[in-house]
Amino acid sequence: MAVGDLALLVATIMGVYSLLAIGLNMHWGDTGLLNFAHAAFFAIGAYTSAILTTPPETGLLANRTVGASYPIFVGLLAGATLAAAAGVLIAVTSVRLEGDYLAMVTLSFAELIRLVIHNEGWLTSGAQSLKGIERPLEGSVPIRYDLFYFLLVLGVVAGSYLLFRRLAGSPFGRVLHAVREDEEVPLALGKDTTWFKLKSFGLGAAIAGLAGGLWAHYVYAITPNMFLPSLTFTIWAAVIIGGAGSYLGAIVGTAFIVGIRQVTRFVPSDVPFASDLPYIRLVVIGVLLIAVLYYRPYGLLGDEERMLAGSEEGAD
Amino acid sequence: MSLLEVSNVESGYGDVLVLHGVDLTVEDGEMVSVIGPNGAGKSTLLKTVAGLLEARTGTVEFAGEDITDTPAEEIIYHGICYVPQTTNIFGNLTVIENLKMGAWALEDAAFEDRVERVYERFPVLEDRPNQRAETMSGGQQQMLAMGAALMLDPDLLILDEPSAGLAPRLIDDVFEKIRDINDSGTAVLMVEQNARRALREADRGVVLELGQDRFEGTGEELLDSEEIAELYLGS
Amino acid sequence: MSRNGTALRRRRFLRLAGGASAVGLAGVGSARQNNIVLGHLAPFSGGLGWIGPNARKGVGLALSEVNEAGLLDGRQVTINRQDTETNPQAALSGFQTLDSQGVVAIIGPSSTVMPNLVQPAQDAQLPLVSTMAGTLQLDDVGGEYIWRTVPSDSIGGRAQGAYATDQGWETMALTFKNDKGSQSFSAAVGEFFQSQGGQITGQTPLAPNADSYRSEINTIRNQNPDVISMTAATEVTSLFVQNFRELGVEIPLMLSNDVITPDFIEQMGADTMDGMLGQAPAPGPAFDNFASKYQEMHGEQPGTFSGSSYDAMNLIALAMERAGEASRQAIAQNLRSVGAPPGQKVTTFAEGKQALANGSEIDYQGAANPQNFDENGNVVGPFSVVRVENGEWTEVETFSASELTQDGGGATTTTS
Amino acid sequence: MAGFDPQFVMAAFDPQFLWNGLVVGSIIAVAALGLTLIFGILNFINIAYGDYMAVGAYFAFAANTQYDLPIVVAALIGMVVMAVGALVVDKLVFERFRSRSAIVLLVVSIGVAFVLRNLIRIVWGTGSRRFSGPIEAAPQFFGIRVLPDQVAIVVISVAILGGTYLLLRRTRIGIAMRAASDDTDLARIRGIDTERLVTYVWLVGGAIAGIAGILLGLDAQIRPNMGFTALIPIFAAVILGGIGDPIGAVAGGYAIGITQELSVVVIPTEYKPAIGLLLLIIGLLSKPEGIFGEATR
Repeated sequence: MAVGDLALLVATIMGVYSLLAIGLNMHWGDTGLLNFAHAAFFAIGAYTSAILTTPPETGLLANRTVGASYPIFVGLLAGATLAAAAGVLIAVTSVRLEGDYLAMVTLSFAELIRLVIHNEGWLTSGAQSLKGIERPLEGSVPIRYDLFYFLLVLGVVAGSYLLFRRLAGSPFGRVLHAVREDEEVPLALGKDTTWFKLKSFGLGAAIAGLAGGLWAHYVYAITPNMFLPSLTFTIWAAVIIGGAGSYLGAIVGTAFIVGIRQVTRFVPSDVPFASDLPYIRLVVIGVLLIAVLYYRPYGLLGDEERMLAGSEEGAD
Repeated sequence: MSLLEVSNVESGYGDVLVLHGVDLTVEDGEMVSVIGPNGAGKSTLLKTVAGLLEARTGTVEFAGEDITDTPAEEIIYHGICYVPQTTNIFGNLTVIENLKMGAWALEDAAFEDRVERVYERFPVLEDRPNQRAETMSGGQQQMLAMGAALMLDPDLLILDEPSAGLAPRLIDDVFEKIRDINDSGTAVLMVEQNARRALREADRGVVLELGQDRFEGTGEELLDSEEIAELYLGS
Repeated sequence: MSRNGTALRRRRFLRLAGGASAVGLAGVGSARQNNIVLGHLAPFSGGLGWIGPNARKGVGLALSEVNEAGLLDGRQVTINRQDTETNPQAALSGFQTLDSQGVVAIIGPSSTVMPNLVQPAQDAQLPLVSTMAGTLQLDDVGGEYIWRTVPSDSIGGRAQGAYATDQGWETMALTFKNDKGSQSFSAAVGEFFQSQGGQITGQTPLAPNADSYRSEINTIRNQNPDVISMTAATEVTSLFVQNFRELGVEIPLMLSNDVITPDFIEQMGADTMDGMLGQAPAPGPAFDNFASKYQEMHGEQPGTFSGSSYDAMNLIALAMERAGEASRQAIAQNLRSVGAPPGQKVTTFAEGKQALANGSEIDYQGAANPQNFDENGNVVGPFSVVRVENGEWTEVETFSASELTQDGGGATTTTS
Repeated sequence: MAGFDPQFVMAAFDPQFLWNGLVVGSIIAVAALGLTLIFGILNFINIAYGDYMAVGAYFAFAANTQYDLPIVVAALIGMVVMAVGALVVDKLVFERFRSRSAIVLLVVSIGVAFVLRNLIRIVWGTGSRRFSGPIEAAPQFFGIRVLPDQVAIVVISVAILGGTYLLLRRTRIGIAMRAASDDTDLARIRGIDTERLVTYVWLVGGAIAGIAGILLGLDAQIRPNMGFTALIPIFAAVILGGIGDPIGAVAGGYAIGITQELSVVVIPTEYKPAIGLLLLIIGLLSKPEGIFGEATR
């Protein structure tokens, strides 16, 4: 039984992170936007949903005075919406910037958002965990709850995968690809590229927000430390290793990175350097990131799909 | 043997081929103007000669030497100096610093002598050695660009649209200087939007279209040709 | 500071030595079948990465004693160690990894991640004994599967508040590292100090990665308090104390228990630390004996949470011994009775095993604390206020457990 | 907590805050100078720059406390190690990506940052370290507490800024660096071997990163993520000063350092890190060419 729990937990984490990767792939893989605020969208989704569904706490550390008991799906929806709104707002100010400048601005926005979450305890519980977050339908599902939740996440991942893949292949997606390759071309064809970029940003942020909600309602408690820039970097590594532009690649890349984390947990704790494992793992991810960019610029699966996308565009 | 001999050169950017086999020669002391419509590959041709782009096929020979695959930073040592159309000066550097960079390939000792000669030709530069280059007017910047290129006393000066963006009065100044430079023995290869003017100045003209050289002749011949006038001179 | 290098090398050596023995053990297949596996989930990396090794060494000492005395007719206990990385997600993965490996109990992690583990532990019916989580957020959730061998911050904070009141200080500035644990402790100090009629002049959070706290210290000085209560782990505290001394501030400064170690004085210098105050759980009844064995085994004095980790391991083993079986239920149901009176007072597993074999009830007296669990799985215990004198932490006043708990749970707030 | 309490208004003119700001600003200015030099020629945002600072600080720390060398010698070792280190990283990694886009290089630099930061953690542990030396109350001059270390930081910063200024203004190679930073293609046309310049720039930029990390460690503490957390204000300085403009970067550095330290007068201390973030955002959004400098892109 317990082995199953672990497998389900790891699979659920993979699912939630896959959603993040899918969102980022829309930004980077499809549109060529350097979004480094992904952890913030994830956080906004998580906190929004948690606050809307969890009443204010009581007790000595209860500084959170805002809270409600809306149904969880309302929270999830609001989380995704608010994340999308934040994404569009950030994009409105900065999407015209060149790629690497956009990266710095979005990273700064993400850190600002985290700083606010960390310090505005009346709203978010601040540095304390926002705890007591309910799980949807707990106690009223006929199957094991972890299995149920995994299936829920899996369903969302599958739905998002199909939706985003479809979007990428649609006329909308083709404009995004054109923006990615050379913005002058769609501009010359009379497309309002800024508007397309905003939509891309909003959609990707929305799915990250939804992931945040799903995460919050799974782990009982959330803290600002779950949303550090390193999370954004990790998702980036996943998308690039999987293959920018490929939604399947985004999922595979995520599974790969979450997998390394879990597999290394089975390393006996008494081997030399065992306590340095988290750092060794990050060194390995760093090296892998560089190696993939060098030897397989389009990642594990990116090649194929970009070629596919190219031929589709060519056929029009 | 010609000073510069470009034979059947193909070149371009990334996957896009712009030049589809171009032949071109410049003789010692000659001034040659390349004209043609937008996108004909004029600038691409110059960049390929200057080593900023690689020729896919074909050869570039200069003074009898094959310089086809010579990178840009070595071209100048062969006696070719290239003045691009955009950013042909270092805007953040002062006038004197720009000239120093023009003489990078030179021993320090020779600098003073050369700079005097450039000042003689472009007195406007002597007045403001410590001015930041980008704060100068367009005409002055063009003078500085040419001045810096002349620091090495090259055998061939390549100019990409020297008159672009200048007021008519300044254009006269610029062409006068070019004439001057050519008269003192430096061969000039020039691309110009202002085709009539360029052909009037040049000893010989070459018409480029769709990445191929279509016509060639003396300046007068090309100016007199009705076909050329209709197609390229916008008469 | 130059000692850091040698300490580092020694640690590496021990780790290698430990590795050799573990590999040797894994080779013996039959012995393995009989093994009882316990989980140890602690921060070995991330923000609180420096605590994990202290806990590991405390557990390690108890483990060797338990295995030597023989648990449940000589079955061997092994530890599966998982890193929380001071991060809830990693902690959850670590927890589930331990659950999947069938551990019968987990020696548990810090405040940062505990709230995420409460429900999973209850769902898995897996006893989780934290050796380092003081957060007030856990005050009322334990007693069945959730336990801790360190007192709640609400108790520790009172010691500081009470001492300040005893000194006749009327105003206090609170400052704390802007993280969960420190904020929790600081809130407890302030709450109690106010309940005794004191006044809080301000609360100044300290950003964890700041390059200096000079401006913050100036702000605090401008509040002109009688005493400053400063709560943070070593990193922030060392920079704060450095800046505090450099700025020549003369206000009494009370530090939190994370830094009440000889190492910290040595790191900062005895002169720098002279006269600084701190509070820490008073050593438990078995502390001296524990400390000397610890010194022998690890070549250093016990660090923060070493004692509470030693106690947790002993309590879990004794619970199994009392139940006569190694199961999650057995541990959950016996933890309280082996810890609390009535019963014969014991300080080691061997003593306890003996007493249980003789048919007596036992009352384990820990190294960090008497370890008497209340109905919510919390322990209370005496706290000492200490001051640095001649480069050593010297006890200046001790508050008994009853003094710190007498006027009921939530002290009333008197507005200032 | 904030507000227009007279006490806060008074504090705004407290020269102590100004001095603290000057010290912090000096460190940011030096760090920003190195970053902008590297950016000027290589044209990509090097996220690993902060970790170069940390590596420099840790090598100096090792020399100072593990091998008991005087701090000055240790600092020189840290500088040299990082100068060479920056070059080695370039040869091992960045050089192979030279023809790729700035965006790819930025992502590559994230990988480099992961590797460096975690190697530091593996070698030196995660805790904070200090250079050797006692902690003493700072002497007061005209009511301002001034630490010897702080004076050293300001003096060394000025020396480095001055030295770099002379290098960039008075030497052929320095002028060439600025020229290549302006336009690499034109520099090549002039016959400048830009690959060799890149080597010099990594050496100079790496050394500056190293010393900036050491100064930061001297003023604060040495931590594995010290450079990464300092990166935002440093980038903000570079951007305020106009990317690739050394003088602008230095001006931006002082401006940010002083603003940051003065900010606690009007905003709650916990929002101090927001200053760098906000200035970075405002700087990029309002004037990509910088407030103190000139456009280079």
